[in-house]
Amino acid sequence: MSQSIGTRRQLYALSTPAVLFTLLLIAFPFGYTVWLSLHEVAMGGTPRFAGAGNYAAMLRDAEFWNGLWITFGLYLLSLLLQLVLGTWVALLLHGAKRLSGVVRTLMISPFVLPPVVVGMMWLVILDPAIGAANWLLQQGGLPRSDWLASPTWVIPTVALIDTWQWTPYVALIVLGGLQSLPPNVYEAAQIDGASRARIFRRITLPLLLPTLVTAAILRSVDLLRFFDIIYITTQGGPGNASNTLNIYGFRKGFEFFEIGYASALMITLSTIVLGAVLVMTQARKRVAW
Amino acid sequence: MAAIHLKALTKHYGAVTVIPGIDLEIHDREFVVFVGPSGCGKSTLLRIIAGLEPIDGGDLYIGDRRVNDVPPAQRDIAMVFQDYALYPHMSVFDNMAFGLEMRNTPRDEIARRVKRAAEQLHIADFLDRKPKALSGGQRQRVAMGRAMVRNPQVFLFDEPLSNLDAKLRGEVRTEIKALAQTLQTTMVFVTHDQVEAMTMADRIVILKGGVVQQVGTPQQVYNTPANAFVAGFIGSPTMNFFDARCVAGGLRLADGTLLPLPEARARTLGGREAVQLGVRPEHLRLQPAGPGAVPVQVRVVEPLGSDTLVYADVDGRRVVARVAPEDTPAAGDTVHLGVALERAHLFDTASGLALR
Amino acid sequence: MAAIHLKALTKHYGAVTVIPGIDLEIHDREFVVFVGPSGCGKSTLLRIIAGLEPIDGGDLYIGDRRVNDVPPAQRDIAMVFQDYALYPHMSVFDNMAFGLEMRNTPRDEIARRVKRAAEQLHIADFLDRKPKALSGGQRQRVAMGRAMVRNPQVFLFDEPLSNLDAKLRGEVRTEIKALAQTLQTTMVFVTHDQVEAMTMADRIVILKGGVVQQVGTPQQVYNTPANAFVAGFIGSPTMNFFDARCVAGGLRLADGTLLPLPEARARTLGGREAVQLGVRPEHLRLQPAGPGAVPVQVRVVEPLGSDTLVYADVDGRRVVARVAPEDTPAAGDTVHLGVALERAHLFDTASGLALR
Amino acid sequence: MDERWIRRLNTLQIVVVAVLILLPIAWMVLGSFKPSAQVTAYPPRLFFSPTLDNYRQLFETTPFAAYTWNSLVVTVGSTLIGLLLGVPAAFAVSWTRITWPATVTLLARMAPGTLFLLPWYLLFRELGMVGTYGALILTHAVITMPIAIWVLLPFFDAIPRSVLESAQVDGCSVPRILWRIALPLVMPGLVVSAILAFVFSWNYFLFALVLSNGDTKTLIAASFNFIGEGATYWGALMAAATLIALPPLLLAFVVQRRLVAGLAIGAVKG
Amino acid sequence: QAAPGFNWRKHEGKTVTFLVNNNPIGNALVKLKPEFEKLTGITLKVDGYQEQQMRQRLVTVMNARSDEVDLFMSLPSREGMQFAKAGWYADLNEFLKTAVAKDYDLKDLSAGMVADATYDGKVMGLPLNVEGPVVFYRKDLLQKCGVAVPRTLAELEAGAAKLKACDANVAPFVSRGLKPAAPFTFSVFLHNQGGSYMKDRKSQLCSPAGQAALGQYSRLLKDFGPPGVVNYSFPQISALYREGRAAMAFESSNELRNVMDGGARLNDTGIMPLPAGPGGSKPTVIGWTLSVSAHSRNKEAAWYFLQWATSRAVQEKMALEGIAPPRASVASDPDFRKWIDELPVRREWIAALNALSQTGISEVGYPIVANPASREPIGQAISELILGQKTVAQACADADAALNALIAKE
Ligand SMILES: Nc1ncnc2c1ncn2[C@@H]1O[C@H](COP(=O)(O)OP(=O)(O)OP(=O)(O)O)[C@@H](O)[C@H]1O
Ligand SMILES: Nc1ncnc2c1ncn2[C@@H]1O[C@H](COP(=O)(O)OP(=O)(O)OP(=O)(O)O)[C@@H](O)[C@H]1O
Ligand SMILES: [Mg+2]
Ligand SMILES: [Mg+2]
Repeated sequence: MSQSIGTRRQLYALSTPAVLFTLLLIAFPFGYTVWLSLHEVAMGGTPRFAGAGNYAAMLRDAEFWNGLWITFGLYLLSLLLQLVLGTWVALLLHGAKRLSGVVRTLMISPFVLPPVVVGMMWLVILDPAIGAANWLLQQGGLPRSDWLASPTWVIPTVALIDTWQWTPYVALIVLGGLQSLPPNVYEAAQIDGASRARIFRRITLPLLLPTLVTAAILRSVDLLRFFDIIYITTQGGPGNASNTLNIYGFRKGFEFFEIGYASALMITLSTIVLGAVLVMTQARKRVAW
Repeated sequence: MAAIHLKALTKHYGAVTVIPGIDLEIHDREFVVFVGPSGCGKSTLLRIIAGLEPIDGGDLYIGDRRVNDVPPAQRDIAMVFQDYALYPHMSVFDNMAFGLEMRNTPRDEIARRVKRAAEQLHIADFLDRKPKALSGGQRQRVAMGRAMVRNPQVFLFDEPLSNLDAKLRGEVRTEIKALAQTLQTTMVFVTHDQVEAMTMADRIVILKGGVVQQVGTPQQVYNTPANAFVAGFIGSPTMNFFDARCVAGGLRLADGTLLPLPEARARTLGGREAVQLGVRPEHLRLQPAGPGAVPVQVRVVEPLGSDTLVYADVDGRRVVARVAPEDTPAAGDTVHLGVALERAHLFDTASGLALR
Repeated sequence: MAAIHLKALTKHYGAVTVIPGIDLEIHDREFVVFVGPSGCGKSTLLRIIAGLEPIDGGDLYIGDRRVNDVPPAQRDIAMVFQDYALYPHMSVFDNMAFGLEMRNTPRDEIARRVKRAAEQLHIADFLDRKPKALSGGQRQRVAMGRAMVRNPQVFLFDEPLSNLDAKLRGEVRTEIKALAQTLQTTMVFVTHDQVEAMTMADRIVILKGGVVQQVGTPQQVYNTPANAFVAGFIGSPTMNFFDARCVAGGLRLADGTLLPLPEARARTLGGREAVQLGVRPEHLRLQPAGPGAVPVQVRVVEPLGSDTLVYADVDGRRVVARVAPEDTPAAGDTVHLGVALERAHLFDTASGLALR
Repeated sequence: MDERWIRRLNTLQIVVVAVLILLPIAWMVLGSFKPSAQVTAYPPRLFFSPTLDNYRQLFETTPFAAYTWNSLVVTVGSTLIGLLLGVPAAFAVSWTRITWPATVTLLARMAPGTLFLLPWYLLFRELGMVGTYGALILTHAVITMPIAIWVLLPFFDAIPRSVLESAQVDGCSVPRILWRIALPLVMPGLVVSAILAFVFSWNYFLFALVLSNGDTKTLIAASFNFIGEGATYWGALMAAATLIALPPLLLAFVVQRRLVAGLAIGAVKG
Repeated sequence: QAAPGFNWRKHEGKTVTFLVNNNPIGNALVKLKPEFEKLTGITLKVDGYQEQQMRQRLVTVMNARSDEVDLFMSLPSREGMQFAKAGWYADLNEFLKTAVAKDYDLKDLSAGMVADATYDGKVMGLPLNVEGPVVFYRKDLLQKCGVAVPRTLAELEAGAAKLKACDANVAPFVSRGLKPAAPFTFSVFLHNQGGSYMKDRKSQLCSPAGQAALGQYSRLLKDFGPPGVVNYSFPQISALYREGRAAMAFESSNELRNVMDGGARLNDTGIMPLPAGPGGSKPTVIGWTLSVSAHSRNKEAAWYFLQWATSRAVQEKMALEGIAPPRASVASDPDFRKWIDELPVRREWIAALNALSQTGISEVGYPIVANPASREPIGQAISELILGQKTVAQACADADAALNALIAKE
């Protein structure tokens, strides 16, 4: 954009190793999986070329479409929750400069926990019969809930668990963004007579947008491939109410050993994620200042 | 109703005392210009008035209200920041409109005002651009425009024209004056430009190290500076100072030249032995050799077009005379400088106070 | 060896053409000042010379080397940025030392040079502070000092003194000139200050919309401006322009006043019907009523101390005369302005070119 | 509204958030001191006689120290590589505003992790690296690097261009600008990205599943071992989780001062 | 039929890698590793993972035809046919003829289980344990509510109804509702109802017996199970029962330890096979087998471990850890008997397991190569019925359609 050619060359030299490293490591896996997805693979036998057969089968597979909608629903719900709450928590932390280090550290602790533990933990807490969550609800005189066992509530519940775990992560990223905003702009806004709420809406939020999009990108790549929590708690159930594409693909591949079809699912999912990321990187350019 | 009153106001940054204690009254609808050397606390004062800096001691009143603890947003002030502080994510239009929007001005009224200010400042072509895509002077004009569209109790301008060319600066100066007349608002203006200070101010406040040296109309501070600092600071090129001994019949300069002093002036010396003689460059004239003329060798000649500056050394000090371009001597020439003593100033050597 | 040569150089920002094609030669060791209205491309040119902006067309030579593709770090240039661009995380000392460090200057040599520059710029007291804790002018001086410690092939200064008071500015100006003389380096200087331009430049380059209007010594551009734009831009207050019709025996102004024109001047008109007459404020004088005197009503009087500016309207245009403070009329007075026609300039109405 | 009330309201909100975040964590930590059967007790037991049995069991049945060491080697290694490759890339992407290199590095995060298992196993077997730290560090760097890049991008974006340019004029090569100018200015960002990269690598188990062997198995891969038909060791699982979470939390605590430092920017004009 | 010149130390100095499931069976075996190494001089490298992870690793390693793993555990009832077809198991017949120790008694191992791991006449694995779903029930609660220990499925259902009316805080009956896990317990209902999964290569869920089983199983869970039972698998079931919140739990025999953890259920629990139905009592019995990888480069050394692990001496020791032995002779081991007699519940447990071994079959899901995939529609139908989303007829029809397609693909 605005560097001389010499400078530009030096800058390319800085980003090349990262790109090369990635390409070196992922070229083969992607190529191999694409290849597999074009074959019918029986375990132990020789793969038979099937053209787009796996993909065609996928488009006819009701479970695929079900998984697609679940994936998108869970994705949008979780992303929205996490961005909103993450920004809120970041603003709180940003404002509370004197908060003790221990509390500050503990507040980001959920995403430090291993996903398997988070899953198991919530499995117990949310058990409709003997879980602490329903016990608390009952103490509060509220109706119990079936949480993960209800086909209607399983996705919101999983989204809540994920939000509990990953909101601090978003908050951490947003907090960083908050700290690198130009301070003099706030003085100008105060002079211009803007209230707190309006400063937030008109100054902080737009200035923060690139950071928020970044957080959204980082969350999207994980959320669209939603796996751990569901795998540990419901394995796609009840019924297939939480059978995300990634869960479905995994089970096809590693539990039912349909490797060709699973590869097609994985390639499709990767393409979807790539699409989402591309859309968001464009958005990121749009909101840059 | 929008007079500004600073009472024994003090300000420190950590261990650094920037304002050791200032008392100042700015009247309603007055146009006050702050001048002073770089780092003397002008911006700090503006920021204190705006409410952006906490006060360490004393009181600040705007109108009748003590505003020490009033947040900036409630002070109804418009300000041009020395570093512009434009909103990087907003277009020029939005930058200028923001303050009005915050005050719920109707859309069309905003558009009208922004357009007018943009035309006055010659930035109407850039209304859709982000600040990033503007030149330094254009940014400064946006900052200016942001204040000019408003109708606040007080305007604060922190060197708002420093990056504009002379012509544009002249135009904008006129617009600001017109604004001051139309809106009848109190204005506080910081500038390093002598012309700006002299032409715009109702009163000039000269600061040094956070301390007020003199407050007065432009004519007062120019013609009757309170002390040598003010005399040296106001006027460009700067006033020439000579050490002089008081002798019978006048002042004797270090090189022996005797300048005859009128009886009335001599009385102000109050029996001092030595004084400082201050002479503005335009009050030194080239004249033929003779009594009262100081012979000097010309060091540097700076033709400015409209006049020419002639530099020479007298008694180890550089002096400068402003002469008509036609009279220009060449560097190395020996010329004789006459002093228009009736226009010269006398200062106490120790305190620097004007003797009058 | 450090001449700078711009050949048919062009530059766009997206759809905006900033430099439509410039040819310019800056000689080795020359002190060149760029002036021009805000937004005319001065900073862009400096940035191109520094290598910070890619060139869209044409060539740039520094010395004998085509540097179109040479990164800034290898051009051996020192630059003062219009927005300072100080390193926020470094102390003033480190800010100034950084460029020397990068060139592996020995520690003690760095300390020596930084200290000297800091003293010249009166920032020796702040060497340990971070830029954030400095006033605007102090920051600008640090930016200046960062360049002054260096000994590069070329110095580029982008309005380096705009935030300094007149006195300091005068001092620093002197230091820069001394530096230019000591280091014998090529210097390119952007300023809006007429005095700076006139006093420092070997040659002045006047730009408008990225196009060179005139290149010449200060005297040349002041006394023989190439066109009406240059004439209007150089000089402060700005030159007065009158529409005039060429009649036998002289020029007739719109209000009917006939100004007698010497035979020699009249010949330069080349039979034109109408021309523009340009008269600098100091070449308008108050005179008694009589032939060749334009009667005007005084609108505004601006006493600057050393002189007084008198504004009046002639034929719908504002004119300004610079008069001695003693002669000051009052606003509303009717006075007669005489034109020093031998000093006046004539321009072609359509092209603006000077007629000479 | 009064400043004081705003502050109180803030405090209240922080308390609410902290409780919501910390309640489950407290439940987990308490669980690690309960006998397994009591972890799932109903109603939940607040009062119990704490036991260290779970921790004892942990250290007796699993080579916990060895796994911790493996995790540390892999995580520190991949975090360093991630930062080493990612920081310059983020800097370049931010400066040029050309985003595709950053997008490319994210590719590995766009595919389900399981996609890589077999191909990488084949690849690293070919290289004779299965079961070595090297394979784990390299594959984990594919996770850490894009995080470092993307988290740092907004921080680099916040550095005024002219500061970088002035360093160029001062004779600084681009890599040196990164080192001397940009990095100090994005220190808080570096800290955030280092923490995040560390956590992600620390908690990632899928690649270790096939690329490590018994000797290089990571802590997180081992943590699954407490769940299973026939014996779900709830207490031990909670104890393991507590211990596993400790190193990243310690890291976060040690550097948290830096997290709130804010950028030093603000000393430039325009 | 001991091989002549068999020498335990023949492969001294070699290393074999054992991909082990970190379940109690694998753990008990691994505990004895020093004895094996001392006996043979072979180094045993243990690579342990939780079940799903182990499977994931195994699939990767075997698909890569890697020799990294020499020995692994698998469930013939689930993946045996698939692995055999893929050629991952080494044929053990040759070793059984030529390389067995004198005292190794193949016949003593449960014949059914060996048969389950035999494909095309080739023995591809030998059993490490026996297990199967059994009913854990609360004697005290049944008594309190006046419910006799059920002897038929109908009585079970009636008893559940009585329990429900008697104590609202306790779930009368609980078993697996989680889709992938449910076929394990459901199979017993199907078989006891007199049904079977497949006849003439057609899925039989809509047969009267199939519908009866689906209906009954889902009814029991829906009406008498705890809320959220649709997500229940072993961890929740054990916890629920242990907490005294279930009167009857139909769960794997392996869960004994979990259920007894904390000691609350030690004295009020009875254990029995699932009561008989119209089709009699055909309990499910399965077990983990140990196999040698076809890609191993140390097949014989690996076989040595396999042989050692399935030997009577070792299985006796594992039995003392609570691993139900696939060897009949272990039952008479005095140490084991003593262990059994320590607690009454252990006695009932081993009795139930004996019943399983004697009458049980190993069919869980469809006897086709894609057995794991075949479990999906079964679980799906059960989930839908528990959630009340379909009628039995609809659910079985949908499942049959999916399953017939799957069968047809073979
Ligand atoms: N990114 C951009 N996109 C479009 N136009 C731009 C961009 N950057 C600069 N310009 C325009 O280029 C022109 C030249 O800018 P430059 O900064 O060189 O002006 P300048 O002569 O230094 O002005 P000033 O005296 O105000 O600093 C200006 O009119 C500016 O609006
Ligand atoms: N954070 C700080 N810590 C210490 N000293 C400070 C800090 N901020 C400002 N100062 C000092 O306070 C003094 C007043 O600064 P101020 O910005 O008001 O000066 P100014 O009169 O506006 O100067 P200029 O004309 O250069 O803009 C300066 O000497 C400056 O160095
Ligand atoms: Mg200032
Ligand atoms: Mg500029």
